[in-house]
Amino acid sequence: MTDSIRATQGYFSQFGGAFVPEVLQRTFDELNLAFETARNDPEFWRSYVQLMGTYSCRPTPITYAENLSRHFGGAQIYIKREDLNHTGAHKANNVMGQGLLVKRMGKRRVIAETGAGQHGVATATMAAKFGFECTIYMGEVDVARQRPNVFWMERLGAKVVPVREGSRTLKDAINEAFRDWVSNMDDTHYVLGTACGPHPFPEMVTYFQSIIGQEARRQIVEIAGKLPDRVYACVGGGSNAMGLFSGFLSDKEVELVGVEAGGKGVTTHEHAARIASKHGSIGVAQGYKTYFLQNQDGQMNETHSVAAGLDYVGISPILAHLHHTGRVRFEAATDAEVVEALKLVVRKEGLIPALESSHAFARAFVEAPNMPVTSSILINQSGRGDKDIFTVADALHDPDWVEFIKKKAEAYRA
Amino acid sequence: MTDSIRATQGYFSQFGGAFVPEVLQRTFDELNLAFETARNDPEFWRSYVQLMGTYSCRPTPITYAENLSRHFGGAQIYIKREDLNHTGAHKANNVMGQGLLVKRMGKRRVIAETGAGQHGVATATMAAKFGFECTIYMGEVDVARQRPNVFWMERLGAKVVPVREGSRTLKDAINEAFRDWVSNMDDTHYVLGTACGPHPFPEMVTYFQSIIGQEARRQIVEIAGKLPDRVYACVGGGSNAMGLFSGFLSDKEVELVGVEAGGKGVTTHEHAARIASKHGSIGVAQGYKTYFLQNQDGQMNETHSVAAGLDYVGISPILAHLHHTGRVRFEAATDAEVVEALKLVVRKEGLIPALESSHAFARAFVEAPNMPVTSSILINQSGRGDKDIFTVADALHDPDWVEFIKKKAEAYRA
Amino acid sequence: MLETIIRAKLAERAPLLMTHIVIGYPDFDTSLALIDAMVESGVDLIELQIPFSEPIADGPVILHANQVALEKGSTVDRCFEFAEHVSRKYAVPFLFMTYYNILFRQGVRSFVERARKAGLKGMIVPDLPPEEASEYEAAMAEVGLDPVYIFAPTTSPERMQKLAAHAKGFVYCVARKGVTGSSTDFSDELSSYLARARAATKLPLAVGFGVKRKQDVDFLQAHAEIAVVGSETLRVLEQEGIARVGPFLRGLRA
Amino acid sequence: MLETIIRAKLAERAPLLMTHIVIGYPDFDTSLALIDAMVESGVDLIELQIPFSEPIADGPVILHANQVALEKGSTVDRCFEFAEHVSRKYAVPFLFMTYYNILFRQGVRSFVERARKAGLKGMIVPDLPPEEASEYEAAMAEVGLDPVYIFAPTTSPERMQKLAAHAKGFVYCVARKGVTGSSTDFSDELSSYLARARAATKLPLAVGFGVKRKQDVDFLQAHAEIAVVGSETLRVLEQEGIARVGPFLRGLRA
Ligand SMILES: Cc1ncc(COP(=O)(O)O)c(C=O)c1O
Ligand SMILES: Cc1ncc(COP(=O)(O)O)c(C=O)c1O
Repeated sequence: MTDSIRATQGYFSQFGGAFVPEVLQRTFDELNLAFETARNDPEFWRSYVQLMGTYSCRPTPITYAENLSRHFGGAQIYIKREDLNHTGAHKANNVMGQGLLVKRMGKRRVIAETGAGQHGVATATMAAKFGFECTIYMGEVDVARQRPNVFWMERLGAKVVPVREGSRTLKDAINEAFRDWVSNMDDTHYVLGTACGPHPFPEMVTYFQSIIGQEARRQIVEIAGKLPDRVYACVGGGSNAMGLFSGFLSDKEVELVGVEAGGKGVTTHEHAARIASKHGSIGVAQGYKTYFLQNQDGQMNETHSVAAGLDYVGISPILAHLHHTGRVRFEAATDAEVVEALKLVVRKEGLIPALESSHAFARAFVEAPNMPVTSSILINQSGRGDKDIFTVADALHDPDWVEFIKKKAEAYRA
Repeated sequence: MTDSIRATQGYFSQFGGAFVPEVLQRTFDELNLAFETARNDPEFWRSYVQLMGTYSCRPTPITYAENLSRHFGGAQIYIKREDLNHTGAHKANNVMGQGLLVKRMGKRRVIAETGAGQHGVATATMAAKFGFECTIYMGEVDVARQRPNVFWMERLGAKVVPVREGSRTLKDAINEAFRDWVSNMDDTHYVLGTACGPHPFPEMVTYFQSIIGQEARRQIVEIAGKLPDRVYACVGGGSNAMGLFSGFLSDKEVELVGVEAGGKGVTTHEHAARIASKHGSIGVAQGYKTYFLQNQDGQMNETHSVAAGLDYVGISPILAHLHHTGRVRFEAATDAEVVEALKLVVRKEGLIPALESSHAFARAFVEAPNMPVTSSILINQSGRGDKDIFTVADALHDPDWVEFIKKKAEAYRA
Repeated sequence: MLETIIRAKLAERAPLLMTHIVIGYPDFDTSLALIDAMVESGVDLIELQIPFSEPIADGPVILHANQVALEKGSTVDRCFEFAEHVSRKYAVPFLFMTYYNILFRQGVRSFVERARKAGLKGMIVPDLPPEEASEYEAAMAEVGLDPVYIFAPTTSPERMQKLAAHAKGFVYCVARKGVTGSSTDFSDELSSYLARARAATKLPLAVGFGVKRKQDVDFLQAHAEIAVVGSETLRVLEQEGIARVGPFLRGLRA
Repeated sequence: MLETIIRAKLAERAPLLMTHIVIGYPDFDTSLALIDAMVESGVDLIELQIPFSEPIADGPVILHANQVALEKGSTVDRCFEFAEHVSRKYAVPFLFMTYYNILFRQGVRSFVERARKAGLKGMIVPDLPPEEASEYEAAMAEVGLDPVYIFAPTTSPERMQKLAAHAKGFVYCVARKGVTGSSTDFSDELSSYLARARAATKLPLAVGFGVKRKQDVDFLQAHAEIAVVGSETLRVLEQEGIARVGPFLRGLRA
């Protein structure tokens, strides 16, 4: 991966750090050592690429969106297809990588938090493949809106624990995972799902996800003949964004755009835009320092997004840093814009982006029309939308779907 | 593709032919010509491979199933990952290929039948990408059991027509598609979804699906260092089987095993085993001659399978031929065996095969334990099981799922 | 000999009228009553369709009739009994109309043999082009039954020539694309198509698909020898009752 | 100066007892009543936890208390008022316990300043290791408050040395892995860990996490200066009522 993404004493300028209870200090020392050793061993990255090439279908392709490009009449639109990963999202990259690390560390159990359920499914999948025991913490709210993923996690042999504390979403699942970890760190590794949390997680997750950017840079130059003018990625914790951006960080002419969850609008308080709204401020929680959606006392606010995977109070300290340096521009897309973008992508290209990924599309669609046809943009389709069928069906008020569910329920009652 | 798979006057020994109404004769002449011309143009296959490499993620990998191999202690098990295709199944290969052909023929509308819904989604996806109008015929029974696919087809802009005639499954959808075609052949192409139907469909679909076998032979030799002893594929109409088998046809030492839907058992009449049961006999229907499940009068029987995609009365004439020559061995797997196999694959390897594909696994699991550890087998995971969540959840009687559906329904009622 | 019979009838009136039933729909008694009404109405030829579970060339009306007939137990044996009964009872020539699998399963040779014994004069098999028909044609020739072939608007002159060479009795011209039962506009397009057909064969031409009204029949007078009324009879039966079938048929040539 | 106070008290009795409340849980009145009961029961030190929405080091009981307190409006300002009120009212030394973000948002310097003005003696910040604490330590030293640090069973002797170098007042030894509120077995393992702790620092040792019964306190007498009772007090309050809290606390050293 590009060495530009290395923390100095766990920090990216003022962001990051490792604010962890004393009981976990040794675990983090071990993790830092294991990660460093692995990273310095070229064989490790090779084995990672090899695993992703045989178990998932890396390199994932870049698809030229001919119809969308024509539709908007502006920039040529290219899409990085992380949705084609095994388990349907970029989450697989990070999880499989950490799986290899867990094997090296000789631990036998993994735990993880999950929002959309994508990271939970990916972790449960990795655990099944590597033969690890697995417990997934998932906010009760998310368990409800992402049931299909819960169903598969259980089939995969994972124990799914609904978290009933706090706002019962991603951040609370993370807290619960930490509580499990401080009790079981000896045989357990916490597979954090995004580029957040205490050092070395932001850097480590970015390291594994950087496979996206490495492939994408090579591919786009090959296909489009030049670097893209802008690169778009949705930003929950920041892992798919960092993964793709990392491939273009040193290409100053490429503008990097991170799209946060605008929810019901960044002027309301029902969103998850930590940087793209006026409501975010620097704080320290869940073990690291970054922008959070919090009140003056430092209590975390509830967040909202139609996309469970973006519904999170914090953001990668690396992205907070890149925001300060001005390297990454942050925007927000509202739930409504996102659903419209998703419908358009499905209809025009036959692709079904996850609601999370649709945020990147929504913003790109605002900007592309105003760019010359000679310019090009790259959008990260971080995952596929199949998992969102319940949410999307509701958002579109599909009557047949409603009928179908009612019939199903009656059949079950009978 | 291997030239061994070419019909002589539309026939493979006594199987195949083109029993089509006079009104379609000209359309078939045109189709034969277009296909022949395309096949003889090396540029065509290149453009096909290129499309599948950028829009889907071909070549799809072969995954070594280390845990399953250990679990059974017999043959080394390798899996061809067609589930990683865009839209989640091998159906994409055939559909995208025919899409390129439709463009060549200058038609503007496509129609298709669908059973599991996979072919319907694939066709609707292709239509969205190529900008064709699209109508999908789907048996009413299948519309009910594969609702999620119907939902996405509609989002993709396709008109989904539930077929209420006959047994209201795949074969009736095919009849309806033909009825549409005989009225609209001038601007419409019928994208048949499997290696059945009148010549040249069996040969044409096999031609496009042969990309599976071409990749697989190269990959397995590379990974395992030698050819597999046996190759397994589930058989509905026969396209994924022919696609994979075609790569090994001339390797006489490789045994090819086609697995049909055993339903509630081949001794009952609730199955879809045209060759692996005693109930099949040669006949002519839906425009071609092959083994059908029919009564003494020649009326088609109702079939049954937990997998909608295998629930079909006919079988590829090419497979009927390969059955007669003894090149392919046919077996059946029951619904119960299939659900067990699916659970095991999910738990052991973190892979979720479609119920259709699970038939191939189920049979392989019967045979693998009795093979030496030095031997190896290749199983075609023709698609992913996400689409089957309703069926699988029912088969496993998952109480949480039932609760979830009931809650959803109540919410809708409110 | 179908052709001879047709030519003889044509000496008296033109165009001739061919009607159609699905054996056993809505039940055998009604099928019988339909035949009675047709004969009484002076119909010249009658198609007896043996139901098939996959009638791809038929539209909703006849498709439905096929299914009901099968549910009502219209087996191939009972269809033969029925055919034999009516052909004994009436002088009007009867033809079998069915799909190839029905013949194939019985064994083409023995099916054709039985058909001749049952007194039929010819057969129409819409999913059996001459390319696939050698066994069928041989058997038909041997027992002296006429294989009727079909022209479509999409059929090229060359192919018409070829089909004509295989056809006996008459040629069945489907008036338009599509399946049975939907409507046709009887236009110049149709006339020029029928002119091509006429040029391709000396055999009498029967025109079917969408013949509904007297005007349709009148229009055909100039272009063909036989007007074929199929689905419309079923429609009258279903919507107006058996009693109206006779009057409807008589009205077509009144 | 916390250490001096502790040493003085130790001259009278050992081990000392440190208790804990979450300010504003279940409400401010009860919080006050709890303090009264604790003081009446002769408790030697009291932790006042300012609630935080993400208390990762706390278990279910205190986690719940944090949330309820926040819902009940336990803002940082009201927590300061409360702390000032009780530290004026009682001689017993009070410490703040909270997570770093609470300090960080107020501005570490001004938070510490306010704490001193409110009469607190020290602070425990479980998610603030010395590596991240330079600003905090500077401010604490400047205003003369003691930063209490934590030892865990997983802490190496070397790290204990390091922590000890940063710690003032006393060292808080968490008795086991895990979060607050689950039970601990007071075993040899614990003694040897406390022996390591003892060897690493001259500061008094406080032992918390899972201290529930008199036996636990008795066990600790030999190994530490201060027994810390946290969640158990809340359990008694919730299950037996405020009236039983005093008796429970007195029973621990009776
Ligand atoms: C498909 C998809 N995209 C994006 C995200 C957001 O996470 P991150 O910002 O770490 O990529 C998620 C999280 O679950 C996801 O499932
Ligand atoms: C995943 C999958 N596998 C297999 C089949 C069976 O079709 P075929 O035998 O043509 O491969 C289907 C049909 O829908 C399918 O969806």
